[in-house]
Amino acid sequence: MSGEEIHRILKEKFGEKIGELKDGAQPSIEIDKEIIRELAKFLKEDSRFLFDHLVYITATDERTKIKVIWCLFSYTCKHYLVLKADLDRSNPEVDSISDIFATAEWHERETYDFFGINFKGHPDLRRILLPDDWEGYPLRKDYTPPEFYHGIDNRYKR
Amino acid sequence: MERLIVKAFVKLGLGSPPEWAVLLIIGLIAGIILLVVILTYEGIATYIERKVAGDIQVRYGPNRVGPYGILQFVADGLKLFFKEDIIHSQADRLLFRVAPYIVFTGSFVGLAAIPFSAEWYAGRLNVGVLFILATTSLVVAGLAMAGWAQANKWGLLGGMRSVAQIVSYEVAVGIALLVPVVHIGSLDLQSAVLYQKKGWGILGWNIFHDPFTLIAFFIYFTAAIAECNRTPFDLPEGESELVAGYFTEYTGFRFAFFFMAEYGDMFVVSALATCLFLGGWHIPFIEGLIKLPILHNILGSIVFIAKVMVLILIMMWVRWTYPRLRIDQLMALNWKRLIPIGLLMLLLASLWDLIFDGKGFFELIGIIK
Amino acid sequence: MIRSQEMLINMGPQHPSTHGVLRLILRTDGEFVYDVDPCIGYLHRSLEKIAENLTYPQFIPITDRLDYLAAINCNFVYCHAVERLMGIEVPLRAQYIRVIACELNRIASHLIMFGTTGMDTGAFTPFLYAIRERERINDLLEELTGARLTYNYIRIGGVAHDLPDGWKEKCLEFINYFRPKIKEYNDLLSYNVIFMKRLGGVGVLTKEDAINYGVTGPNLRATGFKWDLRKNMPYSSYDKFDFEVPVGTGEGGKLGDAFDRYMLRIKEMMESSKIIEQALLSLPEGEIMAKVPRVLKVKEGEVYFGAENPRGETGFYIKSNGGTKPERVKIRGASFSNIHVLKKVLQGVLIQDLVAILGSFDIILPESDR
Amino acid sequence: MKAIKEIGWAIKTLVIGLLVTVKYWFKPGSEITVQYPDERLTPAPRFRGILFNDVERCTGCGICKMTCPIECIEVESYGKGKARRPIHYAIKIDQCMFCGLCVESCPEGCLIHTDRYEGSVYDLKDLYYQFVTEEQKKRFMELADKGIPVKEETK
Repeated sequence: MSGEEIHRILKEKFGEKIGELKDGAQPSIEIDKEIIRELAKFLKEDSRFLFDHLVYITATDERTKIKVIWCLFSYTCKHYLVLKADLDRSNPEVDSISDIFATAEWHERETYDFFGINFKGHPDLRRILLPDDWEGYPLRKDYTPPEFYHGIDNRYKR
Repeated sequence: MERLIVKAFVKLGLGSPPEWAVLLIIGLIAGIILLVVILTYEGIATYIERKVAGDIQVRYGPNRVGPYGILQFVADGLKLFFKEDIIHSQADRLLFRVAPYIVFTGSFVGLAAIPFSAEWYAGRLNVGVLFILATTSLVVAGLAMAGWAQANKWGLLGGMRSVAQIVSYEVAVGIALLVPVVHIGSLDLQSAVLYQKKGWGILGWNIFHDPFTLIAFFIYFTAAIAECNRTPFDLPEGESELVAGYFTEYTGFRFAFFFMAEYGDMFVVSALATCLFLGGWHIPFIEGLIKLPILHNILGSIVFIAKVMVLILIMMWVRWTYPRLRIDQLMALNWKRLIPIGLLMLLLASLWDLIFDGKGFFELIGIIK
Repeated sequence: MIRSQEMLINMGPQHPSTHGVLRLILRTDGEFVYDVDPCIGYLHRSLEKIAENLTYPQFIPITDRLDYLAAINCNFVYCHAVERLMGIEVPLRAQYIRVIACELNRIASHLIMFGTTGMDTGAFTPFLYAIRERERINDLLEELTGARLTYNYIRIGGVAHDLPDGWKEKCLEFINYFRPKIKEYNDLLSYNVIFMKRLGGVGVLTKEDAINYGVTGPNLRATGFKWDLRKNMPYSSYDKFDFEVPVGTGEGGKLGDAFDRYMLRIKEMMESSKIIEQALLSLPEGEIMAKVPRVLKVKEGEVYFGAENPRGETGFYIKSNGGTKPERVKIRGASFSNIHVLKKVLQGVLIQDLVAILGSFDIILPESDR
Repeated sequence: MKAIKEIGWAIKTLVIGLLVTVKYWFKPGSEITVQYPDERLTPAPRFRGILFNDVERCTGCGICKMTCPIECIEVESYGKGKARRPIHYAIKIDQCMFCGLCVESCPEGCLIHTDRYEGSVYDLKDLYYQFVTEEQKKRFMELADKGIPVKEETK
């Protein structure tokens, strides 16, 4: 199913919460962050889409705002769909979909680890790749690595 | 032998020695000779094992220390001897120290009842088989102590597994050994070997006596491999899951004791098999021609050692081929397969003796009288 | 009343059979494992932060370090993602050479899986035989690319070097040498009764759980689900070769158990050798590199491309703002989800099963920790 | 009956397994290990070994410095235009990952891979490979002042 049709069906169902579409090999749709849970459930169960494979969840730091990206794929209909939502930098928050897609549990923990996005409703949201007591969120553009970590010298020697 | 010792005492002017002192000295001398035999055997066995492993795994075995790596076991021994002996703080000091010695004595004492040749044997016990079974089960106590004493989770698991494994496989070994004893009629190993004298030294072997003893031999051999904790039954020291099982925290010479015990166990177990199933020290074909007792003893023990080494080579061959069994499969194999079949063989073998009143297969068809 | 106390065992980052620095916190009662909590991150080198400070061609050797047992496959995924972003058309000869190199690397990676699964269940010898074959593949790849582990062979727009002369015959000769060896492996280990009992019916993963937990690659196909990116979403001229996609059959016990995952790798090695043979025989002439400017400026846009790596779907999401350095590179490691599913599969198993199941998932830590 | 068949199958697979290993046990010369210090494998012609820069032909352009992902090459050049020459060329070989990007990007082709892979040293300072000696540095500076381009001089 092509990007326009998906966009049209979603537009009917969710009204203006669905933003504009950027078509291509992987059609990406801007969405409002509130509807992510029912949208994910709808996309997974609806017979026309059957998006059952959550490829990844990640985020990009656009300096003014943080954009969360969900990439879904359907094994039966063989098409991709990328959902994007904007969060404000000071307190990024979005609902967790780890009970709909089990794989989201670790992907969300990793996105929290690198961007500091608080996924509400996540079973145990703690850092997954970095040590638990690491300050700062590395993949943000304004991140400066700490000089020392438990006394270990971390300065970049030329 | 006794006269020599009495004369030595008299010459030293201590008067004729009491009975127990003579026996004690004889025991000591026999013990030292056996210890020397076992230690050289263990050194050679480690070298052979690594050479066999190398051959099977398309690589060279040890070939750096000495010509063709022969002195490798000396190097290992010295290294382990001089390595630091660590007993970490939480370990239970007494048990930690005692465990390796118990395990080694458990495997070493069994040699007392094994006849190397017509006159060369430490002691002719009329309860030989029972004695060896009793001493090998001493190893269980040592391993459990080692597992518990090192206060290491992996060690504890290894120790518990080895207790479960050896205790249950003792039963299988015991039953499988009963089958040849039924034919021989006595528990003494020397009389077992003499019983298999007929048939030019080969046809008289117990495994040719009747098909049931042959199957009992295989059951015994499988259970014996499990006794010595060797693959495919090396659960107690499963490297890939228990790090190193019951000797995780052992270093230095204590670690070497465990290895010596393992090879000692292998020797005792395969010696038992040769005596009861494969006709002990009988020299095939030319048995009757040798008159000189010294020559007869030497040749006899060479044949005996050769047979034992063949069995040990098979154990090594099996070690580098098979994966490991799981703990419940190990128990199921023993209690549901080996022991029932062993009992069945015991029943059928004794029926065979009843019907053919003790004659072997080849005697029936007349090849040997 | 005898009360058995729960033991918390740390199958720590340093353990003979965790295939790298994976730490499993086990809540066990003696041998019986109640609950497993995998901890990863011990091999985290923040490759995604590095990617933002390196230009596109400079990041290629870093992708070698992603899945070092299949370095060329990771190079390929990254370079192909950038090519799709920029719309570069790779010449046919380069595509064929890429397929040959990737499939050789896949066989090498599956050989390691075969060897380590044997070692996890206690048999040392198969590992040595696997390494013997892998050495021959390493020699072939050393002649082709110049390195034995981190190949850095594929460039954006093609490959670094053409085939050295005489390499084609050597490769074909290796294929004929390798095929009977697979039968030998099956005799030695696969159909050995102890091995089949150890892996059969253990660590069963159903198709729904696999898809739900994002498991991809051989572990997904072992559940009976016929999905191979090379076949279903063909890329880089994979559709020109015919090869079957082996699927789990449940011959070892249940469908989707550890034995299926193991046998799948063995069958895939055979399929890969078929692909290599066809690609070598029908290798077209032509250049090996598309016209790509030395200083690469990638136009604005974003792309996600996932390819079929030996361990699953490894994918790159690249977002660029038109400079020489990418704005954001997200690497979807296949082992990341394969480790995550361990939480579900390793409930209520014996410690020995846990090790065997871990081996059958063929995880690799640098790809999950990035 | 099923149990007997299963035991039969079990014994058959066990025996087949033994036959495979015995084949290698008694096959002479099946060892493939190379006794490293005595015998050595010769690396392939394209092998990416330790780097070497033929400073005579180098123009000090610094392209290799820019392409190196780890920035472990230090180049200082002297003189302008065609007569530019390197007066200091060093590679921190302990950081180098032998990816070969610099060798590919070198326009003169003077930076090459040798087939040497044994790089262990007793002193960390030896890992800082310097290619321009004092004598060469003086000669390069004179040549650069006289404005003699690199190509004629090496013809």
